[in-house]
Parts: sequence; C-alpha cells; structure tokens
Amino acid sequence: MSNPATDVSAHEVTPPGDFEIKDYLRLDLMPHFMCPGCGHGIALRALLWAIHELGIEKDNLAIVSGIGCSGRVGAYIDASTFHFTHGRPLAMATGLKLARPDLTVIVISGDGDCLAIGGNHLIHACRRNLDITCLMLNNEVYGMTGGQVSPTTSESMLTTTTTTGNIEPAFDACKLAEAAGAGLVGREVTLQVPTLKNLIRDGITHQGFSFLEVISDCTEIYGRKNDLGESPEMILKQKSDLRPESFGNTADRPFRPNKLETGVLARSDRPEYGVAYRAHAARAKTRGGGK
Amino acid sequence: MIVGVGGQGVIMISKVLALLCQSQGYQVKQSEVHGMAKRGGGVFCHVRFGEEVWSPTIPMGEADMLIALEWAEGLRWLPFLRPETGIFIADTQRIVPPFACRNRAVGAQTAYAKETPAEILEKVSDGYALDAGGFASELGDARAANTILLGALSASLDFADEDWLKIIAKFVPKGSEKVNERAFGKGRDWIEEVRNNPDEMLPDAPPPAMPAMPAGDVEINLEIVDAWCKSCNICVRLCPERCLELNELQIVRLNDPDACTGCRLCEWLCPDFAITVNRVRLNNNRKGKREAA
Amino acid sequence: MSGNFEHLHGNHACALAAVAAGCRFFAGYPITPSSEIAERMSKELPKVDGTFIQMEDEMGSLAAVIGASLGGVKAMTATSGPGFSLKQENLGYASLAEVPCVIVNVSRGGPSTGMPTRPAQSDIMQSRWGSHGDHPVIVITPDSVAEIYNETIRAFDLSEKFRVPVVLMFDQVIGHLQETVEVSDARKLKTIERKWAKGDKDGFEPYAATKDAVPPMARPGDGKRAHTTGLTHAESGFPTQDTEIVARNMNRLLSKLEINKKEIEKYECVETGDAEYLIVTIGISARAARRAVKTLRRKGVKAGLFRPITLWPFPEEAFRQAAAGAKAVLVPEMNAGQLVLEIERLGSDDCHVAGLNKIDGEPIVPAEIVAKLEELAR
Amino acid sequence: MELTEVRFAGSGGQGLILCARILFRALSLEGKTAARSQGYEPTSRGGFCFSDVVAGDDELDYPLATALDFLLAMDQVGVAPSRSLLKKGALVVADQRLTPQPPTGNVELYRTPLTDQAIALGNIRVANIIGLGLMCGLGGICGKESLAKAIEGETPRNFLDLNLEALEAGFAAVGELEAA
Amino acid sequence: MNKPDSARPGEKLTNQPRPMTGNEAIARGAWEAGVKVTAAYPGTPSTEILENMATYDPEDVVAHWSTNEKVSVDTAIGASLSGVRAMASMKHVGLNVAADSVMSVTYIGVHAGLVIVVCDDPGLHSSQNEQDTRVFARLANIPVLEPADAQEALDFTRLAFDLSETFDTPVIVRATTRLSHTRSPVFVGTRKEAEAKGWVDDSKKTVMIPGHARMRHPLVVERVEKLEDYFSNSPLNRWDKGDSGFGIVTHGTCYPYVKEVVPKASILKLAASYPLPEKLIREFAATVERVIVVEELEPVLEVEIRALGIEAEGKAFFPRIGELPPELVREGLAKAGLIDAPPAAHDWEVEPIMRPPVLCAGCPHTTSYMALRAIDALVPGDIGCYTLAAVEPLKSIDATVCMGASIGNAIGMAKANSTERPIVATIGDSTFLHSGIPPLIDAVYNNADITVMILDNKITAMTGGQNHPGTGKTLRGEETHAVEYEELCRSIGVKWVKTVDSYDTGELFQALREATEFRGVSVLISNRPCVLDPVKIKGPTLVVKAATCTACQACMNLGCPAITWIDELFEDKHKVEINPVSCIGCTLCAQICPTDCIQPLAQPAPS
Repeated sequence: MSNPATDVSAHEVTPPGDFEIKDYLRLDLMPHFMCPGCGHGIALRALLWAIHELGIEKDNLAIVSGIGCSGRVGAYIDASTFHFTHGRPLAMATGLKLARPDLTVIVISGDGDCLAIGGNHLIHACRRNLDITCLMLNNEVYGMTGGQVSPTTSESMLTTTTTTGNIEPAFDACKLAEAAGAGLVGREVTLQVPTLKNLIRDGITHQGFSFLEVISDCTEIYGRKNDLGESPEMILKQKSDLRPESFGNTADRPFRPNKLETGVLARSDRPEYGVAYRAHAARAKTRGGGK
Repeated sequence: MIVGVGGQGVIMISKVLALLCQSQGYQVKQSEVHGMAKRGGGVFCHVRFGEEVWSPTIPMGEADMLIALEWAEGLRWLPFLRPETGIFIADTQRIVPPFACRNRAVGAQTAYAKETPAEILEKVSDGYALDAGGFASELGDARAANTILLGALSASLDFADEDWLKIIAKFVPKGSEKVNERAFGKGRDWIEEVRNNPDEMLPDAPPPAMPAMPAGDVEINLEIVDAWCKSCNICVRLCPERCLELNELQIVRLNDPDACTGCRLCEWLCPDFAITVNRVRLNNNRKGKREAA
Repeated sequence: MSGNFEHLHGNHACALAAVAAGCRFFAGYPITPSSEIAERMSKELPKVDGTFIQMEDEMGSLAAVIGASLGGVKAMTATSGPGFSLKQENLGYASLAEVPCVIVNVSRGGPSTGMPTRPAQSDIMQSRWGSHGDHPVIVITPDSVAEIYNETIRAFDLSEKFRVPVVLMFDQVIGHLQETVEVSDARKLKTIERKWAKGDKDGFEPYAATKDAVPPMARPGDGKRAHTTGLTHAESGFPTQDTEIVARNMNRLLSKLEINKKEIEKYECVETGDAEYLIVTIGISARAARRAVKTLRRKGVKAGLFRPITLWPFPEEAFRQAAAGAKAVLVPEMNAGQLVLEIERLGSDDCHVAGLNKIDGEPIVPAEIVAKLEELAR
Repeated sequence: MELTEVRFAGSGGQGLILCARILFRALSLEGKTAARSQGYEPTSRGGFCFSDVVAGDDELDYPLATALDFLLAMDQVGVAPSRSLLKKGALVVADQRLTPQPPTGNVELYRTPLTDQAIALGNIRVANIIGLGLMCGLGGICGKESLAKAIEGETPRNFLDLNLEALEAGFAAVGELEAA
Repeated sequence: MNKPDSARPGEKLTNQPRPMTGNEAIARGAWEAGVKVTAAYPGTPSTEILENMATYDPEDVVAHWSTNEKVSVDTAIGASLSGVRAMASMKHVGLNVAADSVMSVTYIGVHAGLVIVVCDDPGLHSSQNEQDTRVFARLANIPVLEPADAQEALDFTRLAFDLSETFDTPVIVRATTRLSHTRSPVFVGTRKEAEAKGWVDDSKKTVMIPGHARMRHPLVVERVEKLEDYFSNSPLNRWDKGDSGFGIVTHGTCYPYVKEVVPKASILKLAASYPLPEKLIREFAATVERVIVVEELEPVLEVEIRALGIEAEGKAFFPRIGELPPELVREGLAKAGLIDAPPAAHDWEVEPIMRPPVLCAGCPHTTSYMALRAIDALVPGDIGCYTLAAVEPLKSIDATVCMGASIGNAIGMAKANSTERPIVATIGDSTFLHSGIPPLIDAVYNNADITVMILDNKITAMTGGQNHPGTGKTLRGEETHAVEYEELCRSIGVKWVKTVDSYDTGELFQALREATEFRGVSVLISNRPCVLDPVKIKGPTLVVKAATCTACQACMNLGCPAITWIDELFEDKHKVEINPVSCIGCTLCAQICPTDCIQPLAQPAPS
C-alpha cells in the first residue's frame, strides 16, 4: 500500500458553509432508529456533507443499501433510496449505475453485508471498477441480529456466537478491495468527521469503484458485551488504534504495534467500467458487429 | 539583566558575563530563579558587578542593560531598565506561549505582545532589536544566536574581545568556537553599524490576517433538537471545551455558553444530528447562520 | 419467404424478442442450457445502446436487473434450475417492491445440478412458490420458438404494466429448438411502457392504491426521491409493521394479478369443443400432445388439448370450460407430478385426472400420450 | 412432402449440428416447414451428439423425431441411440472407417469413406458436408441449389468454397454408390 | 552544575574566589566540616545541595536520596548518634514531614554534629506555602543560622557542625530561594576530617521514653540560654556602625537588600535568628533613635525584640508576604519617614503578556488529566509537575494539599459520600513513594471506593530529574532495586491494578473507565517516562497540515507548548502549528485531532 502519510486527502477542509444536514434528511422519519452513540449516524453526516460539497443534486443521488443496521441508514437520506436484499446492494447498484450513468450511486453496506454474504459481489465490483462509491460501515458485528460474529470481528472478542471469544481471523477489507482491483480504497474512523467527509469526497469523485471502510462503533451490543466502554471511549479508542507506520517511530520505542492505516490507501486509474463498456459498445455498433 | 524563556540559554549568557566580570576583578552576583523554567515559563537572571555588590537582585528601574532573548520577555522586564540611560538589546524572536492562544472565541487574536520593535525602540533611551536567530542561521549555526547577543552586549562594555572569546569558548560546544567567534563579531559589528546609522532598523513584520468577524461580534448559538438526542454522551465527553452536559432529562444542553467556541465538533460527532452550531452576528439582529468567513 | 422470417434457435428468439420489447439491460451468469440467451444479448444490446453484463453469480444477476429496472430500464436475466433457485430471494424482492423484470428459466433436469443438457419441466411449482412469502408472479410457458418470441415481448409488457416480475419458462428442448419465426419490426411493435409517476413530490406515495392496483412508479432523477425496500411497507414506501397498513398493502399487492387476470391469462385450446379426453400440458410435452390429439382423433378418440400459456396465474376459467365435457384429463409432464396437482385442484368430481410423468431426461413423445390416453379411454 | 425426419448422428465436434442447420435452412428455402433439434452429452468431444431436422409442408405439431427417414451416421457412438428410431426402409449413410458397425436389416445402408474423401479434399472437417450432399442426393431430401444457398448463409466466408466443393463431392458420390 | 574541582583530596587550593550558588556553598561547607552522611528528598530550592554533595568523593561522604524528608532526618540522626557528622537538607515544607523526628532529636541532641538545612521559598517561586522556618525553630528550640550570601553559606554550614557538637543540639541552616540560587564569589577551604566517635551508647539520651524525655527537656531550655550567650558574643553577627539616626536589625538574605538601599546606615545583621542575642540587641538599640526590623516573611525578630521591651518597628512598613527586594526596603524605609520617597516608577506603557509555566511538550501527564477531565472525575492531586494540570486547559485537579495528601483526601471524599463523580487521586511515582503508601494501605483497610492513579514518569521530575526508589538508580547513579508498583499495590490488598501507556489515549480512557467502575480501591499506573529526564526524549516531530485543520483547537487543550496559532483562519478561528523544535513526537495531539490534520513529518525512506 502507498504511504498514507504522504497520501492524505488533498482537499482543503472548507467551512461547512451553507451545509445544513436537515436539507438532506427525511425529517419525518427522524429521529432515526439507530442506537444511542451508533457511529453510523456520524458516517451519514460525513456522507451528506461530502454530497453537499460536491454539489450533487438530491434528485440525482441514488443510495443503495443492504440488510443490517447499515442497511437502514440510507432510508434517512432525502434521495432515491433503495434498501435491497442482504449482501446484494453492490450487485443491485451495478445494474442501476450501468442503466443510469447519470446518477451518483452510493452503496452503504456493513461488514457482514459487504464481506460475508456479499463478499463475492464486493470483489467483483472492485474488479469491474464501475463508478460506484461503497461505504462499508464496519462495526465488527452483526448488530441488527443481536450481535453475532462477523468477518471483521477482532480476535478474542465476545459475540453471541463466540461466547468464549472469537478465534476466526478478521478480514482486512481494504487490502481485500485493493487486491481485487478497486479504483480507490480508503479507510477512516468516525471521530474525524471532516477527514471522513474528504475521503468520501475522494471516493465519489474518483472515476471508478471506491471502497471506503468507515470504522464505526456499536456501543449497545458489541461495546457492552466486550466492556469497551460507552460511545465516547469507543470512538476515541478507534482513533488511538490509528497508528500509521510512521507514527511507530515516535518519541521512544517500542510503541504499540500499528493497527489501522487510514486515508486513501490505494488508488489506481484503471478505466472506469461504465465508460469503457459504452465506448466498447459504440465501437461494436459502428462496426455493425454480430451477425 | 538577561531575560528569556526556559531553554533559550539565559543562564549561559549570564554565566559568561559573570565569569568575565569576575576575571576582570569585579565582585559579581548572579541571581537566577528556576524550577518552573523548564516548563516554558519566563527565565530571568540578574547579574550585578562592581567594586562592591550587595543585593543579588537589581532594583526595579536600575538595570543598566536589559538583554532579552525573546521579544515579549524583553517587554515584560522593561520596568527594571533605567529609563534615562538603560541599554535595551532584544532578539525579535517570538516564542508565543500557549497561554497567548487561550481565547477560543470566534475572531479572537493572540494575547502576544502587540508592540512592534519600532514602537519600543522609540521608548527606550538606547535600544536595539535584532533577529539574532536569523543572523546565526546565516552564519551556519542557529545555536550561535546567543553569542551574537553577547557580541551586541560587548559593544557597551569595556572588556577586550579576547577576554570575551576566552570565556565564551568555555561554554560553547567543542568545535563550534570558530562559528561563535564570527557570531560574536557579527553581533558587535551590527550594533556599531546601527549606532552609526540609526535609521537602519528591522522592518516590522506584516500584521496578521484579521478575522472577518472580530471577537465580540459573534455569538455562538447551539440549536438542539431535543427529540433527536439519544443521550449518548459523545458530545458531552468529546467537547474540547467541556461546555455541554446532559440535563435532568438526559438531553444535551450548553451549560457554559461563554466557553463554547463554535468549533462544531459536537455537531459533527452527534450521530443523531441533534445539534446545529449557529454563528450569530450580533451587530445586525438577524440570525447569521453559517455566515462563514 | 419474406425477410420477416428468421430461422431461430429458441434461446436466440428470446433474446431478439427481448430487445424488440425494449429490454436494454441484461445481466446473467452462464448456465446450460440458457447461456445462448446471454450470448445473444451481449451481441444485440450494444447495437441498441443497451447494456449487457455477465455478473459474478445468479443472485447478483437478478440484483443488477432489479437495479437497472429501478433505474427505469427494462431488464432481463436468464438462467436454468440451479440459478433459478439462487434468484428466488431477489425475485421475492421484485415482487414485494413491485419492480418490473423478466426472468427466463430454461428448465433442465434436477434436483441440484441434475442433467444440465436434458430437458425437464420440474420447476412448475418453484416458478410459482419458489420465493418465500406470499407474492405475486407471472409465469409464461411458450411451446415453440415463435411463441418464445411473442411471449417474451408479452412478458415485458405484463411486467412493465403490472410492476411484477415475469418468469418466462421453457424447457431445454424448446430453448434449443430451431424453427422459423416471424420476427416483428421493432419500430412498429407496440409495447407497453411503465406507468411513471408525475406531478409534485409533495403528497406522492409510491405505493398508493390505484384502480388497477398498480401504482405509478417513481423514476430516480424525476424529483420524487422515493424509498424502495424489501421490508413490508406502507403506501409511502417506508417500512411499517402496523397491522392495518400491512394488511391493506399486502392485499393490494396480491390482488393486482387477480384484478387484471383477463389481460394476463393466455392459453390455447386444441379440439377441446367436444373433447371427452382432455390433455393439459405445456412446452415440448404440449407439442407431443398436439400430435397425439391428431393421432387419437384419427383413431376416433375425442381428444383435446388445453395448454396454459400463462402458467401462473393459471387460467382457471378457461380450463374449466375446456374440461366441462371431459371424462378424463391427462396431464403429461416431464416431472414427477406438479401441474397435475393444480388440475386436480381445479377438476370436477366426475372427471378423472391422470398424470403421465417422465423423469429420465427424455421428452415425452406423442406415442406415449396416445397410449396413455387409450388406456384411459378403455 | 410427407413428414420427413432426418438425423445427423455421431460424436461431438463432427459438424453434425451445422449439417442439420444447412439442411433446415435449405428446406425452409424450398418452402417447407422445418424444426431442428439437437442433443448432446456434456462432453464436447467424443460424446454422442445428434441433430434432427423434421420437415413437412404443414405446421409441425411435434418438432422432434419419432421415426427417422434418414440417418447420417458419422461415428459409431451415433448408431445405438438412433437405431430404435429408424423407420422401416430408412436410408442410412455411414462413414466407412468411423462407423464399423452400422445399423443393418430393414434399412438402405450406404457405407462410404466420407472421412477419407474429406482428407482428399484437403480438410477432414468437411466429411459432414460430403455426407450431407451424399444423403440428400441419395434420398432427394432437398435440392443441391438450396443446399448450396444454405451453406452460403451458414458457413464462414473462408470455408465457403471448401464446403461447396464438399457438397459437390457428396452429390458426385451418389452416382458412384448407386452404380455400386 | 559546576563541579568544584578542588573537591579532589590532596589538590592544592588556590586563594582565588570562585562563583558559587548558595546551595553549592552549603554542600562545600558541609564537606569542609567533614560531614560523613547526608540524605535528602528533592525539593526546590534545596535540591542541588545533595546533588552537589554527590559530586564529592564517596569515600568522603555518603550522599543519597531518601524516600522522604523524615527518613532523611532519621538517617542523619542515626549517623550522628553513630558518631559521624551528618546532614539532612530539605525545603521548608519538607521540614513538616520531618517534624516528628526533629521535635524528638531536639531533646536527644547529637553525638557527632547534626545539621538540618532548610530552604525557604519567600515569593512562592515553587511551593505551596510561604512558611517561615524561623518560627518552626522557635517551636523546636533549635538554633537557626542565616547566611546572607554564598560565602556565608559555606562558612555558617561549616560552623553549624561545630556548634552542634558544642551545644549538643541539631542546628538548622536556613537558606532562601534567593540565596540558594544566587552565584557569588566564595573563598573555599579544605576538609577537616572529623574523628569517628562510635555509637553514643547512652540510652537515657537516645531512647525517648517519657522518663528520659522529662530529664532531657530541662537540658534543652538550658541549652537555649547558652546559645543566647554564645550568639551575643559571636563575631558572626555584623554591626555596621552608621551615620543615621535609625538602626536596622536584619538577617540573612535581607542584609544585602538593606545595604543596597542604605549602605551607610547603622545595621545589625544577626547570624542567627534564634535564639536572639539579647545583650547585643540591647546594645545596638541603645545607639539609635529608632529600631527598624527588616525581615522577610513573619515578624519573628520584631516580636522577639519587642518582647525584650525595645520599641522595634517593622511589619508596619514592610510586607509579611513574599521577598523583600531593595525596592520594597526603600519603599518601607520611606514610609517610615527615614529616607526620601523613591521617585515614581517610569511608566513604559507596555502590558506584559502572561507566560505561566506549562507541562512540557510531550509530557505524559497530559493525557492522564485530559482523560480525568473527560470523565468529570473529582481529583485530589498531589505535589509534582502535574499540579500544572490544575489550571486551564487541563483544569482537572480539584484539590492539592501537600506531598502525599491526595490519597488521604480521596478517602475522605469517598467517605463523605456527597458526590456522584468518580474520585481519582493522582500522585506521581516519587510522591507515591514519599508518602503515598500509608494512605493507600488506609484506603484498602477502610474500603474506600476510590481510584488511585500513579503517574509513573520514572523520575522526580518537578525538581529537575532526581532518582528515587522507583527508578532503579541511586543519587550517584548506581544500579539498585526498582520498586514494582503493581506488586506493591497487590501486596497491600488492592484488587484492581493495571498499568497503561499514557501515550495511548484510547487504552488510557478505557482503563480509567474500568478502574472507576470498580467498587473499592483500584490503582491505575500510567508508565511513560518524563520527556526531560533521565534522558531528553526527542522523536520525529509532527506537523499540522494547515489545509485540513478546522481550528477546533482540541489539540490546544493538551496545553502543549509546541502548539500555537498561525495567522491562517478557519471560520474566523486560528489554525494551529507545531513548533518542530519543541515537539518531541509524542503523537498525543494527532491522537485527539478530529480531522487527522496532524501527521508525522514525512521521514526519508530508510536506505
């Protein structure tokens, strides 16, 4: 992976200006259903802020989500929202984006939705590099179903299906996405809202598939079960787990091992699938291809 | 009197001076106060020499020379300088203390000394303001700044250059004697030059950018949607100014409006969008929401 | 012969008809014996600025089709048994969320991987009840290449009109059969287009009840900014568990095909007017039955054929009429007995219903039907 | 035209389906109603493969073969599954080398070195077309011109001449065989 | 620190004066007096005395850090009774800790000379109070010598050992910050080896049971009278016969101030402020019209002189608070009408900025207090650098009483049961060992629901980086056993003990939460070494990427002196920058930055 220290978002953080989150919410559905302190709400703000800054019209915005807590987030956005089946939002979004290149298509998925049941769709979406932005809200657990182990649950953590501690290794979703060929891969924690917003901006503006892992917190289920404290502690903990490699070389060693790299972790300028497909199809058409 | 900020080498300069004076047969008393000096506080050294010296400290208004290694510290100790005859030599280096950046209000400016060198030199009978650090860097060793000040100081005392350099050599790192010799000369030459050509002073630094909304013009107002707050405590606990609390109904409230700086962290971090930070311009009663710079 | 006739393989006819019907999106995953549909679509769609994509699996294929359809584009996928099983979840989504789409199932022997290159008609019940929960679905079963062509067009029309997934199901034999087909001129073809929601966003309800029980659809970009979910929802499109609202909306959803069944139902009657012995069957078995009817008639047996083209909803009324004078009904099918269950359900007490089942991967041949019916007639 | 049923049987890869398609098209050109079906085993090479053409003047009720009038047996594997479908007196053309045990009894059997002839023409892969020409010539299923036109529509341009040559060769062999 | 090169035995001494601070001179004086055992607990401004002692040959003198002042005095008593000259040094408040021993040893007296050096801190440069040791001496009936400059510091200290032995009394040498930290020329002498006398072997003198004490008390009273006599005739007092009609009685560090202001006046400088030389004072008073007492802090001399029936004036003109620099002496004398009023001070029309001391850049205490503030804990603090966390921006210490008080305070707060806030006592490693262990035992014993946070920065940082029993090094730098805090806490019955890295904010917040949720005594040890001592830590610095800074100034709440404003604004608030010279790369600011705009300076790739 590229050095995150030299590859942080190039955007200047701009003042919120006239960004008013309520302009982007379905106010009649508020307050939302998420538990107190759930990081998904913070991620949602960052997303809407990014959309505002990019000047994307709500009418031209399509949000696709899957099943789970993350799947419910999209419904609060005042846009065309699609709450799809478990694991399949990326596939659905693939169809939507190919059919409607004019729409900005954003997928909100969770760690289980995206990596377990939807893992196949993820790697192929990465490979295809269609211009979709996928926000994977990673809270390390199946929250909606009551707290079962997920593909990103850290080792030794307690869940309702690992009552003596998880022994399965977790995915590094970003490395997975990068290896699968995603055009842009990034990770951020919810604590850093403007940075997260910038990362999402990067993701949306990148011509190709953007995979963004948002480290979110599940306080009510995961945090409580593992005694990780309340939301403030969990959010701060995520941040302190951020130790880009260069942070390791600080004041005196040994420092804690690096856990998370953030920022834009990989970027490639592979052709965007939709553009490539349409160009290819146009050539085939002028040649009068086929019998 | 030699003043500066902890770690700058105030004690070193005063020791050089004290030792030199003693070697010239004077009685010398050199008084310093430390303990907190390491913690970023101001440091000051009284050096008194003469045939007979009583008090180790210089009475206020009786210092013949005030050598400041830092600009604001120089201003702080001005009352110790003899108003009619005192010589003031100050490095224009600014070490801004965190305290000067304490005011978090929108539009706040630093509490660092506002006076420009030109204004101060106007007030003292014989004053010099120089960028010793800059000169030292030109010479190739930023650490030689203090020696430049010693050179500047030497111009007002009647000791031979060789004696100065002999003592200085005892205090500087091995191998840097030559640089420091040049630095000493530089300080001395500069003073001579300025004395011959009083108009040649340092240009004043350009004034800092002024905020569009000067402090006091803006009031921060937190718009809280009670029904949306889920009492998660994130805002309360992560507010840098600790100015939020949950009220008896466990709904977030701004409990210390004066402390709130409108930094928006609570707005950003509220997972439930219950908080909106508004900046209200006071001088025209309309709600200046988001009236950013 | 004029240029309007083409010598088409069943699967290719399906692909050409889809394009003629306005299909501009196809997502699929290779599976025998349906792959030729995907292959043909990959060639045809670029010509009309449509999009073909081969997805990573069958779930993804139907997901992408639903995505495209929600984006406002007519879309189709094609598969066979194992893939059809995989699509059931999203088929249920399309039913509940009322997303028009066409799913072709070129059926083959099962269960499981079964006999990929051999025909079977064993997905009759799955095509109706494959997805969990009560859900509306239209299933069309053509028995010739020409009918594949025409019914594919009709499948799109029905799907778009009633906002319902339509399964176009034909067996491997028909799919791989080459016959001569009269091909429509797409420019002159009258197809049915989806009813789009118009007017202001204020007050717009994406699932509001209408006379035909089919609400107009919101198109992304048209300012409606609607919500679409697989959760049971209210007229607003947002999830609800309010029993009254749930019942009202579910009833509307399930009534949609019932209300419009005249328009949906299609069937064929061959010599049923005076038939004492009625054969009810579909696909290649129906082709065998045609010949069997001829043979039997020559032999003096008053046989007739009732062939549901719209398998689901089953044309009950038409069947009852056709079977009114029958002493016995024979249901030949290439499975262990599925369609016969529906016929038994619909049949009268004084009418004997018998099955003719074949599960060896070979089609039912006319002689088998003749023999069986003669046996019944004795 | 009475209902006519033709089968091309052999092993996968021998061009049996192409033969059937050419015949299907040729019959259509002659105004016949035809249906062509096919069957194969999952293995593409060496497995049993066939393609049937059923044709008549009227609409075809049943499009599959039930009683074969013609059988072109290009390989031994094509024989057994087809034997029971053969009509009495059906015309069977069998490749001499690859079909050592052709159906016998109650059929009009022609064993002919189709493969060898194809090799002589320069490409073993046109044995099927030679067989098609031969069988059509022997049985009068359809005219040579129609077949030639059908070949034009069904084969790639660079194989066209060779295929036409093979067709000619097939028809040419008719005389030799009848004479034999 | 200037190592007195003459300290090497056998070297010829020159007759040249050398500049020495008061503390250096005191150490020199003790060494010249042949002191054998010296002990101290560090405390500004006394710390350098022992540090200087440690520069002398270990053959000559034992010099070590004690766990606290009482232990140091007890050590000195033990040595004295064993027949060698001994010294304990401390700051004024340290004397309170040692008071119990001092009040007894005044009865016991000495065998070989016993000197207690106490450095007062008028002006509160670095202390929690301004107590005047002369008052304490009066209570303990111990003579107090008051040197005025470094030369006297040397001379008086050397003499103190002789007086101690002559009068069988411990002797206090009192310095003040101004003396301890002022360099002035000193003529030095040579060491006089004292003969080891062996154990005193007189239990009536050394075992202070009531029966023995009753016998010793009259001897103490008698001793004071003898001392009074001695001081009345001592040449150590200085009587400057002047031309003025008034006479000034003064002492120690006030003398040079007085001389500065009225060099020609009649001045009586007392060598000892207790006991007073009554005879001498009467003589002096008789020669002048008005007796003015000039003394820093308490009116000790003034009251005593008045008690003699002499009309002395003093505090009516001079403050009881802070130092008495020449300006104030002049002002006081003018107020008394004895000299002309000084001219009004020149008004420079300059407003000086505030520059209060702050925790160092990278100080590991920073996050500890940030976390405590975040959980809104009620925090009794203790004595150490971390006391700076009592003010903004950390502002998280609710009470600071004195060394070792925090844990006891916490017990009381818990027992008062009047707050919902978690109670967390914070105490440095050195302070914990000084006087934090008994209260911790008490907390366990009395089942107090408190959390104790031991801020283990592995050094006595406040006083400039001294070793202590937790560092594994002695004063002279020799390896020794280091206290294991976790083991210690468990052994006294603490059930919840955990060690965390205070640079790891997440871990720290989490551990602190767990600790405060634990019912009963919990001990959380934060173990990050001080950034200044024993080694100055300097890692790669961090930089603020101004483009992504939102001026929230959350980092400013660390109070890190490396972080200041820049002119660039975000929503009319200043963005920040990090001074690369002072940043040590601790990453705390980066850890709390909500925009991730603080990043390590890009490192050149390792070749």
